[in-house]
Amino acid sequence: MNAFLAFVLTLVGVVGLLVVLTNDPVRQTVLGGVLSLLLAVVFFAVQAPDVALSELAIGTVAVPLMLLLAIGKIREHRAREEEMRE
Amino acid sequence: MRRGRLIVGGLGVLLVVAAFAWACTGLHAFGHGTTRYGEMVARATVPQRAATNAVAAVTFDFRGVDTLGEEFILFIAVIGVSILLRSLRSETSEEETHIAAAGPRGSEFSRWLAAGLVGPVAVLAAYIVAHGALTPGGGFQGGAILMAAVAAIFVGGEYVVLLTIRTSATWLDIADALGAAGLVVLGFGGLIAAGTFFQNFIDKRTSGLLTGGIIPLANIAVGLEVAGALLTVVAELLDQRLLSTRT
Amino acid sequence: MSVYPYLIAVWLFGVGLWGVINSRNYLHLIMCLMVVQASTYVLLLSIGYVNHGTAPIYQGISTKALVVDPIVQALTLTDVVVEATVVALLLGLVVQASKRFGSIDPDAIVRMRD
Amino acid sequence: MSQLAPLAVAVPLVVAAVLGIGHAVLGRIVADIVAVLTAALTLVMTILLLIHVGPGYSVYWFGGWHPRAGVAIGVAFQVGAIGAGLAAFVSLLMVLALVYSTRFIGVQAPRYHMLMLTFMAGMVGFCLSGDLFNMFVLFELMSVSAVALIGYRIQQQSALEGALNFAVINMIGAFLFLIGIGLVYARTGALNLAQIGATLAHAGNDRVIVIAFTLIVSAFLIKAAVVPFHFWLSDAYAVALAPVCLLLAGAMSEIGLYGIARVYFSAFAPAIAPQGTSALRTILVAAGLITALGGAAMALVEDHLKRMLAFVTISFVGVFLFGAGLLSEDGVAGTSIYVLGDGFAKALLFACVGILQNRLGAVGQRRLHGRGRPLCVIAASFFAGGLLISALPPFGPFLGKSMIDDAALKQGLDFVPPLLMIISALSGAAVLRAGARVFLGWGESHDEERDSADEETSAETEQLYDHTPAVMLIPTIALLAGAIGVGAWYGMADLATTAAHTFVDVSAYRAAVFGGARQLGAASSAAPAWFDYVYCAGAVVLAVLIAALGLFSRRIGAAAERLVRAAHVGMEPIRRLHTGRVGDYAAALALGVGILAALMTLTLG
Repeated sequence: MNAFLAFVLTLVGVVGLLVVLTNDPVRQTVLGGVLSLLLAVVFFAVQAPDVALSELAIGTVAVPLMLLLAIGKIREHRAREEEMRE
Repeated sequence: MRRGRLIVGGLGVLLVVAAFAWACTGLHAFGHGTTRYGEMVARATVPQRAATNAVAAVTFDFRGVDTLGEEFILFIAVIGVSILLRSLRSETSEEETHIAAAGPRGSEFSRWLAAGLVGPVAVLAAYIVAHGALTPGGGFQGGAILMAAVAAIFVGGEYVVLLTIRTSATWLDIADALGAAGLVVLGFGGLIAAGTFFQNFIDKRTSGLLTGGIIPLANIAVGLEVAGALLTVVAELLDQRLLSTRT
Repeated sequence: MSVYPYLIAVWLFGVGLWGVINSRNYLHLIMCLMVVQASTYVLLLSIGYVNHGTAPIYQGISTKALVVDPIVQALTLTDVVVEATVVALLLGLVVQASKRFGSIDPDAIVRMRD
Repeated sequence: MSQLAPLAVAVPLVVAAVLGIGHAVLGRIVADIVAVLTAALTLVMTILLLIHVGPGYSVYWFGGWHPRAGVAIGVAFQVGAIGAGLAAFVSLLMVLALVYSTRFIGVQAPRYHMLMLTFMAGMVGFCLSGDLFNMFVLFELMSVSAVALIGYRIQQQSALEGALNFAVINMIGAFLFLIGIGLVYARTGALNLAQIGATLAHAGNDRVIVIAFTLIVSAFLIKAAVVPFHFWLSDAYAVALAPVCLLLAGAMSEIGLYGIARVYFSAFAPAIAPQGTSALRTILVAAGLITALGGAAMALVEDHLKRMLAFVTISFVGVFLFGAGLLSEDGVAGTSIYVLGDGFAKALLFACVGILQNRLGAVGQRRLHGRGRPLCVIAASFFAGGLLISALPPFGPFLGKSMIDDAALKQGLDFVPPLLMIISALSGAAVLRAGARVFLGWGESHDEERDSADEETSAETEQLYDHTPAVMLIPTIALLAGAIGVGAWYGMADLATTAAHTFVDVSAYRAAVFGGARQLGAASSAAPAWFDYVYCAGAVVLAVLIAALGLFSRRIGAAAERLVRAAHVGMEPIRRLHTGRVGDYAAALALGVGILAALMTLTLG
C-alpha cells in the first residue's frame, strides 16, 4: 500500500465522520459529495475504474441532486405551513 | 429516554465495531486478495467472451442474474417512489393552483447553459454505454451520466421542466420499464436460443462494438433503465404535483 | 498497516451507525446510512486488491498480466446502484412525511398509540 | 423440468416490467387478472418444481456456467424440497392476497400489482438461490418492494413511519449481510454456498468466519424480527394493507429464518460443527424462547388488532427459531410443518381483520366491541384461527408443534414442551379474547382504559362495504382450509422429514452441486405420541381459560382482577420500549448484533 492511498483513505475516514457530525442538510449533502469524490479516488487507486465511474456519477451527481431537491421540497412545505399558521 | 438510547446504542456500536475490527485483523494482508474464482473469471473473459472488461463480463455474463435482480430493485424502487409521492385525489385542486402561482423560475443564462451542456454529455454517455464490454464504464455509468445531463435541464429552468415533464414523465416510466424488461428478455433469449436462462447466446467474436455477445445489449438495457429510473425520481422530487396529472 | 483499509471500513461503519442512532433529522439519517454503505464499498474493494495488479480490463495489457479481483468489483458496482435506490425510496417517504406532517425529526413524532 | 427454477422468478419479473411499460393504458381489471394469473402460474411452477426435486436437489447454473475444476464461476439456484416448498407456499399466499385485494378501493393499478409481483419474485428467488450474493440481491428486492407496500397509505402518518422504520432497520440489516459476504469471500474466495462449505471443510473455523456468520445471521434475524431486532415489525404490520399483511405475516419472517438454516447447513456447518454446534444451538434456542415468550405476552396487552397479530407473529417467529435452532433434522422438519400450518392460520386472522376493517371501519378491539356480531362466517373463521394457533389437535399447527416438542425432548430439553404449551396458550388467548370482544360483545366494552382513537383504525378502502365481497371471503375460507389441511394428512410429516434429512446433509448438498451424486433415501417421522395430544389440548384449554380471565376478571373476583391488572402493569415497561422511534430501534439493533457477536466469538471462536 502506498502513501497516497493511505492518505486518501484517512481523508475518507475524516470526511465520513464530518458527514455524521454535520447537522445542516445542505452542508451535509456537499460533504457527502466530497466523500463520494474521495471514494472515487480510492477506487481508481485500487484499480477499480468501473466502480469509480459509477461512484462519481451516482455519488457525486445523482444522490446529491436528489437530496437537494428533497431539501428544497421540505423547506417549501415548512414555509407553506408557517404561512398557514400566520 | 434519549440518554438511554445513546448508552444502549453506544455500547452496541462499540461491540459491533470491536467484533468487525477483530475480524478484519484476521483477514489477509491488503494487497494479497487473489482468489481462484476471481482469477478464473478474469482469465476466461478474453478467450471466451472476446470482451476486454472483466468486470463487465462478470456483471452481465458470469453473474448476470445478480444484475437482473439489481435492475429490478432499481425499477421497483422508482415505482415505490411514485407510489409514495402520489397526491391524493382531494389534494389535486389545491396543487394545481399552486403550480399556476409558481410561474417560471431560473435565470435565462442557466437555462441556456444547461441546454448547451446536454448534447455533449449525452454523446459521452452513449459512448460509455456502448464501450462497456471493452473499457471501464457501461450501462450503469453511462445511464447515470445521461441522467445527469437531462437533470441539468430540469434544474436549469424550472419553467421548461413544467412543460417537459408533463409530457415526458410517462415516457420516463416507460424507458425505465423497457430497460428492466430488456434485461429479462435477454435472459429469456438465452433460454430459448441456447437452453439456459441468461446464457450468452449471441456470437461473441464479432469485431467492434458488438463484441461480447449479449454484454453490449445488456449494457444498453441497463443504461436505459438507470437513466429512466434516476430521472423519474428526480422528476418526482422536483415536482410531485405532476403526478396528479398522471393518475 | 496491512489492514489499514479494512479498518477504515470499520470506522465508517461505526460512525455511520452511531449517526443513525443519534440522528434528529431524517435527511441526516439518510446521509449516515450512506456512510455505512460507503464502508461496504471500501471493504469489498480492499479485499480484492492485489499489489502491483492492474484493473481487470485487458486493453493494452497482456492477458497474462496480474489483475485485481473482478468479482468484488462487480459486487460493488451492484452495491453502488443499490445506494441510489435506497436514497430515492427513503427520500420519497421523508418528503411525503414532511408534506403531510411538517416534521422530519424522527423523535418529534407524537405517536398516537392505542 | 429444471427450467422451472429460473422461470419461477423471471416470469413475475417480466410481467411486472410489462405492466410498467403499459401502465398508462392498463385498467384496474386487466392488472388484477394479469397479476392473479401470474401468481397462479408461479404457484404451478413451484409445485411442479417441488415434485421434480423429490428428496434430492435440483441445481440450475445460470448462463450455462457450470463449475470448472471444482470452482463455481456462475450463479446457481440450488433447489431442495424445503426451499421449493416454501416458494410454493409464498406463491399460494400471493395468489390469495391478490384475489383478496381485487375489491380494495385506493389500490393504484398497475403499480400495486407490480410491487406485489416483484415482492413475490424476491421471496421465491431467495428460497431457491444457492449463492450468497444472489441471496443478498433477492433479499433487497424483497425489502424494497415491501417498503413501498408498507408505506402505501401515504395519508397516514403511521404508515409513513412504519415504512421508514422498516426501511432504515432493514437497510442496516442489508449492509450487515453485505459485510458478512465480503468477509466470507475474503476467507474462502467463494460465493456459492456449497463451495463455501467445501472450502470451510478444509480450512476450518476462524474469527473471520465467526464474525461473518454472525453478521449474516443478524441480517436474517432482523428480517425475521427476533428480539431485539423485532421493533420495526409491529409498526409495519399495523399499517400495511391487509393483503400485504397476509404475506408479511405468513411468509416474510419465516423466509428470514429459512435463510439462517440455509446458510448454516449448506455453508457454515462444516466450519462450526461439531465443536460449536451446542453453543450455537444454545444461543439460537434462547433467542427463540425469549422472542416467543415476549411476543405472546405483548399480544395479550395490545388492543389494536393488527398490532396484536403482529406480536403473535413475533411469538411464532420465536418458536420457529427455537425449532430450527435445534439444528437437527427433526427440528427442521417440525418447523417446516409448523411454518405452513401456522402461516395459514396467521394469514387467515389477518384476512379476517382486513374484512372487519372494511366492514366496520375500525381495528381497535374496544371500538369494535360487539359490532362484529352479524359477521357469522368471519367470526367462525377468526375463532377457528385462534384455536388453530394455540395448536388444536389434530390440525396443522398441532402436527408441527408436536414434532418440535419431540425434537426438543430428543435433545434433552425437557422443560420445552410445557413452556411452548404456555406460549401458544398466551397467543391463542390473545386472539380468542379479541374474538370474544369483537364478535360476541363479551367483557367490558369501554372501561377506563384509553380509547383506541388512533388514525390506524380508519378503513383501508375509504368507504365501507355493507356485505363482505366474495373475493375476500373465498381466500379467507381457503386459508382456513389450508391451516386445517396441513395437519390432517400425516403423510406431510414424512415428506417434511425426508426433505429435512436432505436439507441438513451438507455433503449431499455439495455432491449435488459439484457432481458425484449420492443416493438420498426417504425418511419417516414418528406419529405424535399421547403426550403431544395432552400438551396441545392443554394449550387450547389454557388459552380459553386465560381469555376468559381477561374478559371476566371483574365477575370472577377481586383476586382475578388484581392478577389481570398486575399483568398489564408488569408489561407496561416492555410496551413502552416500542417507541416508534427509529433511533431507539437502531440502538437496540446495534446492541443485539454486538451481544450476538460477543457470544459467538466467545463460544465458537
